[in-house]
Amino acid sequence: MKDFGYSINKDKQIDFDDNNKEVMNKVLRMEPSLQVCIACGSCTATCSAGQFTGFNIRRVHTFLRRGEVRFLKKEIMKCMFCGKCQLVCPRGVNLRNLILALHNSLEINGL
Amino acid sequence: MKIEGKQMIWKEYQKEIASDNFFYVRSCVRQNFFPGSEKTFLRIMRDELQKDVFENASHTTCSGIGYHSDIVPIETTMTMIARQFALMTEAGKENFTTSCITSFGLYNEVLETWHHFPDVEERVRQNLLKATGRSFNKPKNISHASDVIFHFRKEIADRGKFTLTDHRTGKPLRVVEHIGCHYSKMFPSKGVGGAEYPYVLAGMIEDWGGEVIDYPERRHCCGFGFRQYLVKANRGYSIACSKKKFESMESYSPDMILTNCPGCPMFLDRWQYAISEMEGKTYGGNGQGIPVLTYEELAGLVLGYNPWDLGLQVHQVPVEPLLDKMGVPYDPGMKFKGANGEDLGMPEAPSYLNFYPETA
Amino acid sequence: MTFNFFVLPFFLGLIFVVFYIIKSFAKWIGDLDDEDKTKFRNGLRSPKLFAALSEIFFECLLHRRMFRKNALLGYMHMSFAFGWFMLILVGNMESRIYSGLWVNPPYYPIFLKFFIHDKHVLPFEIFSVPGFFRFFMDLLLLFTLSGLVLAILKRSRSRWFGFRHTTKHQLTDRVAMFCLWMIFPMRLFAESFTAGAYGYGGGFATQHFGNLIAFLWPLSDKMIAYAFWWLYSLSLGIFFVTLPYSRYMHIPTEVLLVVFRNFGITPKKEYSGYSEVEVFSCSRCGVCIDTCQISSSAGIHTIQPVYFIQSIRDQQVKPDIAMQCMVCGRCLDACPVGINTDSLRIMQRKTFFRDHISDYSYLPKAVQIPKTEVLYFGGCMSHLTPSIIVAMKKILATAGIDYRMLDEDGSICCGRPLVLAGKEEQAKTLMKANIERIMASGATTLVTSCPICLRVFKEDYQLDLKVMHHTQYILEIVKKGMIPIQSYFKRVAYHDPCELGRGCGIYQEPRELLRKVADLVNVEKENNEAFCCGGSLGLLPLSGVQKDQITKDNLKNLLADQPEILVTACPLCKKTFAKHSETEVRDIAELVANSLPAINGKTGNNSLQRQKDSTFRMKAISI
Amino acid sequence: MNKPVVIIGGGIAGMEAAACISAKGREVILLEKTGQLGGHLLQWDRLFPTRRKSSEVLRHLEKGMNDGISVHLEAEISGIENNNGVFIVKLSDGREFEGSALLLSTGYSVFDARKKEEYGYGIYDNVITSAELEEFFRNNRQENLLKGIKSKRIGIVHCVGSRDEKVGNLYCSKVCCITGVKQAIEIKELLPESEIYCFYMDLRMFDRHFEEMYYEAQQKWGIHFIRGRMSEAAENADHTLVVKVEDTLTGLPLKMTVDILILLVGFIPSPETARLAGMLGIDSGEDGFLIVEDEHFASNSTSIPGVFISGAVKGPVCIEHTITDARAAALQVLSYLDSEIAKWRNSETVK
Repeated sequence: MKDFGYSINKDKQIDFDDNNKEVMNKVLRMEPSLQVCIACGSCTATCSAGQFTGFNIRRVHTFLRRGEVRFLKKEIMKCMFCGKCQLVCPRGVNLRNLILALHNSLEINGL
Repeated sequence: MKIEGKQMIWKEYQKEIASDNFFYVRSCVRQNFFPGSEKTFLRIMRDELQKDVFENASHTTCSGIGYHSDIVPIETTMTMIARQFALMTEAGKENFTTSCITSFGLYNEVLETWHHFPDVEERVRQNLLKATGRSFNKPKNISHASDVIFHFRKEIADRGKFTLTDHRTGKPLRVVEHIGCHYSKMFPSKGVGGAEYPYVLAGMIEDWGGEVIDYPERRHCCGFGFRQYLVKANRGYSIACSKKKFESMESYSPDMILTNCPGCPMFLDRWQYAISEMEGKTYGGNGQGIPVLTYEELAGLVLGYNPWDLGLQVHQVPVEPLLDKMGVPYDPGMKFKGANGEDLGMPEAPSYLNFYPETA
Repeated sequence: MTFNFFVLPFFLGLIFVVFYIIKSFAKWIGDLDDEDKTKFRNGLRSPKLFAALSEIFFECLLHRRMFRKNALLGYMHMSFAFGWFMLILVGNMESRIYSGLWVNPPYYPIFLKFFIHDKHVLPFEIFSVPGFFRFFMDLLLLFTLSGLVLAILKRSRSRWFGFRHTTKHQLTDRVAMFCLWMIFPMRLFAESFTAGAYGYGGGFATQHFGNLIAFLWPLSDKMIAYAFWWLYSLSLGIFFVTLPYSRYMHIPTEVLLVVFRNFGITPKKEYSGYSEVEVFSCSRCGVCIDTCQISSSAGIHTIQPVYFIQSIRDQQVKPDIAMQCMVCGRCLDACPVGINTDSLRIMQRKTFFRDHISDYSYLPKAVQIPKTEVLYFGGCMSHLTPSIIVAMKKILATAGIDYRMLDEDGSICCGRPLVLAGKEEQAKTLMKANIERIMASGATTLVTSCPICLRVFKEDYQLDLKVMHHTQYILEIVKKGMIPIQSYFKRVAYHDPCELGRGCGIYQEPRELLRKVADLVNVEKENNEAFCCGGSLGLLPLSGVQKDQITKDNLKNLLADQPEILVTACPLCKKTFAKHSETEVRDIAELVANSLPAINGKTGNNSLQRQKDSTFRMKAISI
Repeated sequence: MNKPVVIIGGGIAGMEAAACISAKGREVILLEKTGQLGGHLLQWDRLFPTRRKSSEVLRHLEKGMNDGISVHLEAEISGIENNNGVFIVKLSDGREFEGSALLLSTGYSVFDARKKEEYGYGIYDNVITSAELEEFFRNNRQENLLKGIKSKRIGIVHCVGSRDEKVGNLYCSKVCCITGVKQAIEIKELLPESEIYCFYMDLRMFDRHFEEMYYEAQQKWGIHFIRGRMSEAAENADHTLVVKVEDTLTGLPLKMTVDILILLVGFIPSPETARLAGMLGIDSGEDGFLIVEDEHFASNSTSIPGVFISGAVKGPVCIEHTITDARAAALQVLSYLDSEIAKWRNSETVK
């Protein structure tokens, strides 16, 4: 393979068709309350970890729902599991279980 | 796909195209990229259609590349464009036709600006007068050379010796049309068929017997984008754009790509080589690429001109497979001979792209 | 004649079960860590042994705790355990005295009436009453049978025994139970038929019963009696063989557990020999099913300790069973065997999340903590109930205490939620970060408003400073007379947060403090019996609806007496109740703060304040 | 003051107003352009949020059509004269009607999705509008619509022709959001295994039970919502569609293939409304909908005494509110006709 001094850029676009929806479906089965998320961001705003780092649980969930799961493992490692997110969620989403379920299904899918 | 739906839209985007007395301005880059094209345009217009196409050797760049690369200020650009108009006026012409899509877009942009800001136009007139002592009238009609060919597509078809069909099977050839971004994306009303479903090339393909392929990334830019290509660090982005299109059109197994912009055929052609060298991937059948032609080259083929006079030998993706399908005769031996038959030497074959295909 | 083939099933079964028990005990004791091993060894040579023996007597034989839960249930267990024990004991005495030998084949006393049926009068029968043993043994047999009758009754009338849900048993358990139930009727029949056939040799029950049979059914003869001896021996034999594989393994294991406990051996964080003993000590009585709110409120009856522990024993723990628990500690409190169900559950959770790596490298490294005497830690949850923090600040300020708030602008989680989820390893980083901060402050007292934090501070942080919940601390300064405290006539109910009550054993301080500022009404389920609010961080998969039900049911319990305010001492409980409670929900700290005169012009900031002005009186404070 | 009331437009507003006015003993002339009363109710299947059959609502409205109302169908209006308070309405077929008051209830038209060229409506095979979907449901022809779909992934695009400067409509059409949610649920009932994706900018669940229906859509039916306006659609060789949208919640462009694309088309003022408003000289706002005399206290009268308006001529509105508005209009017409009260009203009017 020749090197012309530049490479072919990867696409930033979310390709929903090719993305991994298996993890999403597993997690949704394990925690159906995620279905009713309205992405208001209260969880992220109150997040204990969020005040020290860029951890954004709302975005973690959104990425999961788009099948963009490659970077999630690194993200959810930052969760302190304190449960504040759950207390502020206007739709009663069980967010701590999102972290657990995600850990597990990422595990299973070797991601 | 409902063709009648498209036709409805095409009806809405009819533009007036002059049919004679053209003032023709060339592109800065095309004569290096595809040397035969502009020559062929003049040959068709003058020899085939007996039209008056005037050229002035002292016309300059429109500075579009500099403008889009953010190194030429708009007022400078306007003044240079004003000068082109002045040359047209001096030549007693009113129908301005450009070989370059970026110029075409820019001329429209400038005229539109002047329309909304007459004071700017006035200032430019002053600048031009001070700098060159010239003054100008605005053209009555501005069209891109592809508009003109589109306008005469039926005449060309009538005179044509070949059609866009596989002469062995009689099936129409599958053609991808790619429009330069600056043709109608800025001013849909200035392009034949508008911006979403441009008809300028599709019309030629239809009338010359081919089948237009509509594929998902049809709208996407070829990737030239000036800064993207000119700055080496950005070329990864440029090539990614072309690749996106190839991936999207591959499944339709097109016989060729037809273009109307200086940059597009260049990059759609050369990037096929680059991608094959970088990833070993080719998009045509058995290691071949997808031939990329300019509308003049294609018109030339339809009219039965010698492929090597059209400059098809300088394409990176060999066009022989297309010629074979159309049944256009050619002398492989002459491909790399100069105008006076002198040997130009054979290019080194790429590692993956099938450059010397078996020919019929 | 001192042998007959029918004794073999019993005899072999006995040998098998004895060896099995010895083997398991040896293994379990072997599995203890060195510290516990020494405790065990020393225990044997200490008065603790007697304490153990007496507990074994009172609990394993008399089942005192069972009696406390329900008299019928207690009697049933006692009659079985104690009755059988006495049958064996007295039977041995009788046989030994009869044979005059000190050593007998072990089956001899069990089947004595088969081998001897003369009109013997034993030498030195107590008070030389003829046939005393025959009489006494029959009495014991009837006593035991009465237990059997209850046991059968319990199948259909479990509510009489205080059960709403009873355990669904496995096949082995059913087989074992059937044999156990057969043993005593078979013995009755065998002895009665024999007595009947011979016309003498039985006690008051067996003899008369035997005679009756002989009268009604002249055909009955020694052969039928012999058949019953076989059945008797068989049911014993099969019971012994199934025992190790059934719940009845709890009978021997429980004894060892009692010994361990009395020797000061405690549950470990990792699954150990002790845990194994706990697991096998579970009698699957099912008391934990009804105590569990996930059963009573959420209607899930399959995840309670009885099944959970069973799944550990069968080595097929399912995550959803392990996770489906609030770790509120009610079952632990109710377990008649005193198994630490919570620690067992957390141990199992750990096994699932071993490889869940966490990364808290983002935590700020060196932080400047101002030196202070008293350090106040609100905790994550308190930041969602700022009224608690405000109240605490007012109290501390009024008392003129030099304090600093450690998590003024946001807390690093204490780690307890991770521990509860079985991610103890991951929690350590957070703990370390907090410990550094706490120590850096040079404080001598750490006060927290969150029982969840309190528990982990006490159990896992090993801080060498005084860790207190704010209720304790406030009470202390009230007693020192550092704040002028007033009361107003408000009837309040107090909810014991799980982590504060069952978790840290703090029941009295909050109540004592409350009585100083309000009139405390009684609640049906309180102190160690208190319900969980439903907000527990220990629980993971339960749906919102089910959680809400838990909260609502508890509110019914707490608000039965229509208190004006529902008081708790945990931000999480407060937040959880607030969602469903019509009645105002407050933290104790808020009540105290509101009873204080306003500092620098600011007035108390809520309804309590307004009410107060009309109806308050000073209370004499002991200084 | 004793001539009948002429109502132009026999849709929901027109029918209800006619019923109310004639109930008070006033003679009513109801003119309808088409051959049938009912307006858009004739096109819908079931109504949000109760999923009530629209035919049922129509039956209720028809009950109000009593002898006091003379209905004239196929009424193509050629001219209207206003002889200080007496209105002469001429029809193209020569018929003529006189009235003491005029109520304009000519409603709205649905946006022509062809105007959003990049969405490919009328060009790609599987792009349809929400109105067409209602037709499918209405005639139980869903099977025709859904046959031959493999994966059954369906996209629903919000705000088509609404909140869009590019088509000259800056306003929100209000009912599309809830319509999208309703239709998503209906499709899911039909094809439980289908995946449904709604592409929205905001979800404007403005009325009672709407938010609950949205919740149901997520919680019970697992319908997905992606925040981002669709920029363009393209057709694949197999006639499925590639949708391009920015998923604004991840901040990344997103591309997905759907089998069917449903465009939630909004309201535009009906050409008839514009024409008649022109004849009568009623002012219309920048959005093309008609302007009322006072948006709070004279919300059905216009700058011209005796000319009243009601329903969707005033802007996007749901059926429930149209009926309420029609009743309010009836009241204003009646009180105008009672000249005493009319004077009093005018003096009362805030403007």
